[in-house]
Amino acid sequence: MTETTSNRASPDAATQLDIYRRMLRIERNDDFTQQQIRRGRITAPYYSGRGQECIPAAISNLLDDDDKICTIYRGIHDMVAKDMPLKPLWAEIMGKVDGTCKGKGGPMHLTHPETGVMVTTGIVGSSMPIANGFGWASLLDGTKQVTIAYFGDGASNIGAFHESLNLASVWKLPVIFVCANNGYAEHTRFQDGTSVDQISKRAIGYGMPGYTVNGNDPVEMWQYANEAISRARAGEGPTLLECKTFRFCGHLLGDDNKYMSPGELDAAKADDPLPKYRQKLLDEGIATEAQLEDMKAAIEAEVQQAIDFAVESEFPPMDELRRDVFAKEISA
Amino acid sequence: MTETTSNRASPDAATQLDIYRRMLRIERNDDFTQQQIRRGRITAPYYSGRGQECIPAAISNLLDDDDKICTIYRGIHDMVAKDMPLKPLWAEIMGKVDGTCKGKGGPMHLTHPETGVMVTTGIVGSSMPIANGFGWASLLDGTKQVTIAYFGDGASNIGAFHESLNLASVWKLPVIFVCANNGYAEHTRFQDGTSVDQISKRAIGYGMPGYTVNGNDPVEMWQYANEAISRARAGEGPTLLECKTFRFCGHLLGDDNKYMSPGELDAAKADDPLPKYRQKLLDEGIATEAQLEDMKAAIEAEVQQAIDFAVESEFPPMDELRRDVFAKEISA
Amino acid sequence: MSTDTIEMKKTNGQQAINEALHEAFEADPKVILLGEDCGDKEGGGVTGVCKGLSTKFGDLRVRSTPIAEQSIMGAAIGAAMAGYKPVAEIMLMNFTTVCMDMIVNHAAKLRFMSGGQSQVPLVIRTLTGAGNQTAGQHADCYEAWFCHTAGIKVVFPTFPGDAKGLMLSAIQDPDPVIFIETGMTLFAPGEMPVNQGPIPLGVANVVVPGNDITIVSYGAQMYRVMMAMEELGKAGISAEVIDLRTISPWDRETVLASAEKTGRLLVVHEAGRNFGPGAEIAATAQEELFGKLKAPVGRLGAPYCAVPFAKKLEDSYLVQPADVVAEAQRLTAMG
Amino acid sequence: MSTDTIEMKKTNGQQAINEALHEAFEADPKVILLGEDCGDKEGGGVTGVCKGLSTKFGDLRVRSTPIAEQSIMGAAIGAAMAGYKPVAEIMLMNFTTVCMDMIVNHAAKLRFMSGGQSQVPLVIRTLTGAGNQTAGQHADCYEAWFCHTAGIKVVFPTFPGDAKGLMLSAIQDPDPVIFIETGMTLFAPGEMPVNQGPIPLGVANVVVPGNDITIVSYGAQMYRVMMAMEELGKAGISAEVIDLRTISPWDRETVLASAEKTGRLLVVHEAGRNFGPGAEIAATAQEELFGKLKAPVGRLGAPYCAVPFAKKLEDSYLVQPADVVAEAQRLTAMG
Ligand SMILES: Cc1ncc(C[n+]2csc(CCOP(=O)(O)OP(=O)(O)O)c2C)c(N)n1
Ligand SMILES: Cc1ncc(C[n+]2csc(CCOP(=O)(O)OP(=O)(O)O)c2C)c(N)n1
Ligand SMILES: [Mg+2]
Ligand SMILES: [Mg+2]
Repeated sequence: MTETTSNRASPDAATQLDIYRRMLRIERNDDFTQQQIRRGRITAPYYSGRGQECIPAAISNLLDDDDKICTIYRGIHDMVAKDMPLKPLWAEIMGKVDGTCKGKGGPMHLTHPETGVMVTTGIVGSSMPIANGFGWASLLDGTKQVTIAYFGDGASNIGAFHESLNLASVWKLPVIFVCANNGYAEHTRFQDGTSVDQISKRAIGYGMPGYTVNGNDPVEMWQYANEAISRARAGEGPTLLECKTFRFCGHLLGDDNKYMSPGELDAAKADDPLPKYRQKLLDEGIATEAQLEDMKAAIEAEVQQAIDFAVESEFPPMDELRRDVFAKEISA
Repeated sequence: MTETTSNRASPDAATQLDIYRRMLRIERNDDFTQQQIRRGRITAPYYSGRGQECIPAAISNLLDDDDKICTIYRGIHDMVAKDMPLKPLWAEIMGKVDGTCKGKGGPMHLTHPETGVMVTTGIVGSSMPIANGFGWASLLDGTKQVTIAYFGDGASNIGAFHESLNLASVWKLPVIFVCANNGYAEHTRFQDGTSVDQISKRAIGYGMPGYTVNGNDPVEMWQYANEAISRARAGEGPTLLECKTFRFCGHLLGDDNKYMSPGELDAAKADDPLPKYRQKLLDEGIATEAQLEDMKAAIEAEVQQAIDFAVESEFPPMDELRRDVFAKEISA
Repeated sequence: MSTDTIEMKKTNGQQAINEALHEAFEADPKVILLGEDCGDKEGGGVTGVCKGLSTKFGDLRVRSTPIAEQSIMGAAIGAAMAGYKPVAEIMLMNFTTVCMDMIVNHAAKLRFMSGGQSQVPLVIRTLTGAGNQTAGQHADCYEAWFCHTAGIKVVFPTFPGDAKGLMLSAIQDPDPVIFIETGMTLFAPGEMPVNQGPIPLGVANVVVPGNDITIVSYGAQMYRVMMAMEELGKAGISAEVIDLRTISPWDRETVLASAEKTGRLLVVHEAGRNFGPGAEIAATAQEELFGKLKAPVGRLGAPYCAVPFAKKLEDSYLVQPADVVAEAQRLTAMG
Repeated sequence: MSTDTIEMKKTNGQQAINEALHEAFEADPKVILLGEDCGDKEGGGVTGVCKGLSTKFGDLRVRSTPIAEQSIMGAAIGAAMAGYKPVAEIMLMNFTTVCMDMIVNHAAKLRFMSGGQSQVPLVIRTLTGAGNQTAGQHADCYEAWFCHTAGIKVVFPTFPGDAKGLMLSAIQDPDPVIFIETGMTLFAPGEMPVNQGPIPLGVANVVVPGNDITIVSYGAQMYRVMMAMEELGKAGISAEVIDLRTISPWDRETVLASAEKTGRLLVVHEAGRNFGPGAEIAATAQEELFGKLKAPVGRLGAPYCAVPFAKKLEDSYLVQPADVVAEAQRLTAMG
């Protein structure tokens, strides 16, 4: 955002540390996932959120368990940031019965209502229309719950985006539309598929505020998210946040990245928000080296326990094919 | 449009008269249609374009036969403005074999490629994605043909609108998106379904020019259409024109208009653009009373001949159900 | 259960469904509704089925929407997952094509994909059917698509009492239901019990008992089957007529028992014959009743083409009473 | 025609279709292509089927698109009506749900609704199929939807030569065709004639002649049928295996003649069994061959649920070779 952010509330030290914890939890979880994929223990396609940690980390700091998120195939970082427990997450991505979806949904459809992870969809754009439904329910319930709809830059070109932002605005829904603009939709460059230089400008067409934010700057991210979430809780309606970032592992793990310019990925990685933010916390005396190392160790232990749990868990029994089609089990 | 239009080319006298001729042709054709409906000769639902004449009349003045239009259920005025011959039009709306679609499409799917009437659709929003295909074909052909996508204000809230404007802009297609904003989508008021005060503002989100134009002012309409069409022919890409107007006969002929405010319809009718424009032509000496009466007589004769033709025409034979499903007739 | 003990009243499908909605709204504050023009300010829906609801239950529970079916379905799905019971109107069945993703990839699958954590207790009301010259994009019967899609129930009532009873059940059903209306089933005069209660989904109704052939139908087509009854009687054919009411899951037991009894089965629907709902019924019957039928299972449905505009073509497109008579005669003549 | 006189080469479906596209582009300047990531800059399509085309034929004829399937289909339809022959990629079959309006209400109907004035010579390439743990929204076989929709042809090739030959025909066909690919049919190694030419749409292929039972299948499922052949042989069952290749319009003559000869028919597809393509084939066979079959027509297809994620569930969801053997044994034991 070019305009100064100084008039927006700033995150205090504890908040800044909490954002870091969430970022680190994402990054460690991602790293372990990649290891397990290399070991052949996860056989499903993996859409890594590595590089995009700041966005959900800053947002999740502002959310309660009963605030909701609707996210996408590239969404595990959104869930980990929201403090979804890792055991059922890992069991799910390994296709085990103790998975949050009993192994039936897999990584692309992770769901955990207790922590507000309501929908994970593999259809580009589809997180948004459904998020509006949760927003409508909040109005009916008379609560101050908000719903975050996560999606990518590519998704901003599909019809569901348009219909959702329009409805949310007309109905003044407590929904925040969070676009992770990582510069690519699969292998297609942002500007080759998108007719506007800043997706946030589309907010004008829906009479709602829209901002382009540095999605790799935890403080700026938090400031804009705070404003958007406060507006939503106050009944002032939706906001569109375009968060500029980069995906370090390409579209799909194993991506050859040939569609990128030479050096583009390296430059992004050199600007990795995680170590930069770590250094900032140390420099500003918000945390000590030891504190951050302890944090890391605790997170790694948590991830490892989740992996062990998932490995131990059984595969789902065959009659799961007849369950959950409808509320009542269908006959064989 | 608030900005001054003085820097835009203005229509000369012949052009102004031509626009009037097209408007009158629409209005006379509509009046005769309503008569035939009252006489029970047309049994299909009728979506009158009465009140919206200026828009296609001004645009069509700027089009050649090989320029194309994609229009909607409320689109007969667009076709009549484009000088589609009335005989096959009338035979079609009466469901006769000499109809342009052999009676198989009816008023909602009138088609007449010779005069550029390519698609008439009954699905809100669907004229736009298809118009882009004609635009792409123009680029491939290397011609200067343009395509007009007509649609309503309500249609500007559906996904197809968004996807189409984005693609047209990214591909710089020679397509003009013409939104007839008549203030209502069926019975829903513009502001109850639309999140922005001016649909033209949505153009910002697609990096294309967008204007809100008085769609009841033939001169202003022509000026903006001229600019948009010139841009398209020059390879400068699409334009969004929001044309403010009103439908005098409600959504569907027979509409009870109860959803309107009291007096709203009467006020609009009192401001009927047709007699106003007629007076202007007389006042400015562009036409004489006698000329305009001759014009009217000629048009009425043409419409009457078309009706007679249609009434005489046969109903299509039953084996038409097997024809045109595929290029090759399917077997019984 | 004999009908003479039940107090009946004159009504039609539109009033019956409207009554069901009013009762459901009254009884359960979780019932909500949305769709284009559904509020009273906009006329209570294009067919008036929602009349009175927004006035009585407020604009937050009963919402008119923009023309944006993906957003209608999405809002319904999210609200359903949040504990509400939305009734979403997709004005015409042909417009489900702009929101199939929401219906098929989401509403129908979220329970399964979430391992039972999510539920989507949602009713999609939609209207269709030929006969009013609305031509190729406003009259298709695509229920077979939804029958083939796992996770969504398909209800297609014929008579007013069934329409009310099935709507009451559909709203309380914990799973998504598509509920199909037609001009005929909404506006044909009929009667229903004054206290019509819920009718279970998945149960067919033997409308006319008979011995020579079982005729299965539903929706507007059912009226055209009933119009054939007199001719069939004259031809000496005693037909057992079954109104399927729910197309998926369909009532195999009732249909197969009847077909076994009569020895002949004819399925009649307005939907296209090719790869249509009748194919599943015929395929099932030939399997379950192999060697027990006196004739092949007959299927009547629309020809393989779009719905034509011209009145005469449209008439010929629809399966008419005379077609039913002719096919029943052909099958009963077969042995 | 004996295969030994034909020079063969090793290939797979991906290369075969790529070859068909190159030849079609070379031969006919009206052939154009669009879809997400289809340009070479973006890798020539997610499965690489379009590789080399944009480099060779330019970015105006071969276009990468935004993620906006309605706009992809719309652009294809308009260009087709303007005289071009577009090949439009909808990356996965589940994504047809966001552009069904364009496919069903427009591509499939415009010729009819315009009384033959409009034609839409369009190929929709799409990919689907379970087996790679892509779960509930990336693997559905919804061909039955399109078979039920009048005005669009449905092609689902199995082997590389057929994929090439059918693609060549589909591109030159004057009507819309949906052309379905799977991971298996694209990447399973195979061979095809060096000069593989067009193969007519609507014609099935008897892959293995046999006497005891006719097994009809197509696409990835066909490979799993072929894997059952050895077991079937061991069980003393001589199966005649037919690759349908085109699902709509399907080759009734070939299938019915074979079923009449063997006296038994089993249809096997990956699509759901309920209201699936097999239902139409079974319904037709019981009608046309009434009294001539020794057993009911068998149908194998996916169970009524979404595609599950866990590998073992996914395996069990798919019709496996052992299921084919068991069903063929059951049917041949029946008389
Ligand atoms: C409707 C639909 N079309 C296409 C796809 C295939 N697809 C999956 S992810 C993707 C790219 C999305 O890009 P973006 O929205 O920028 O999100 P990112 O992957 O960059 O996080 C595409 C095209 C899909 N899943 N859904
Ligand atoms: C996808 C879709 N949804 C709903 C409809 C029903 N419908 C027909 S016209 C219409 C109103 C359209 O309003 P607008 O775009 O403003 O055009 P107008 O009728 O005012 O000219 C609606 C909702 C439809 N035809 N297609
Ligand atoms: Mg992206
Ligand atoms: Mg309007």
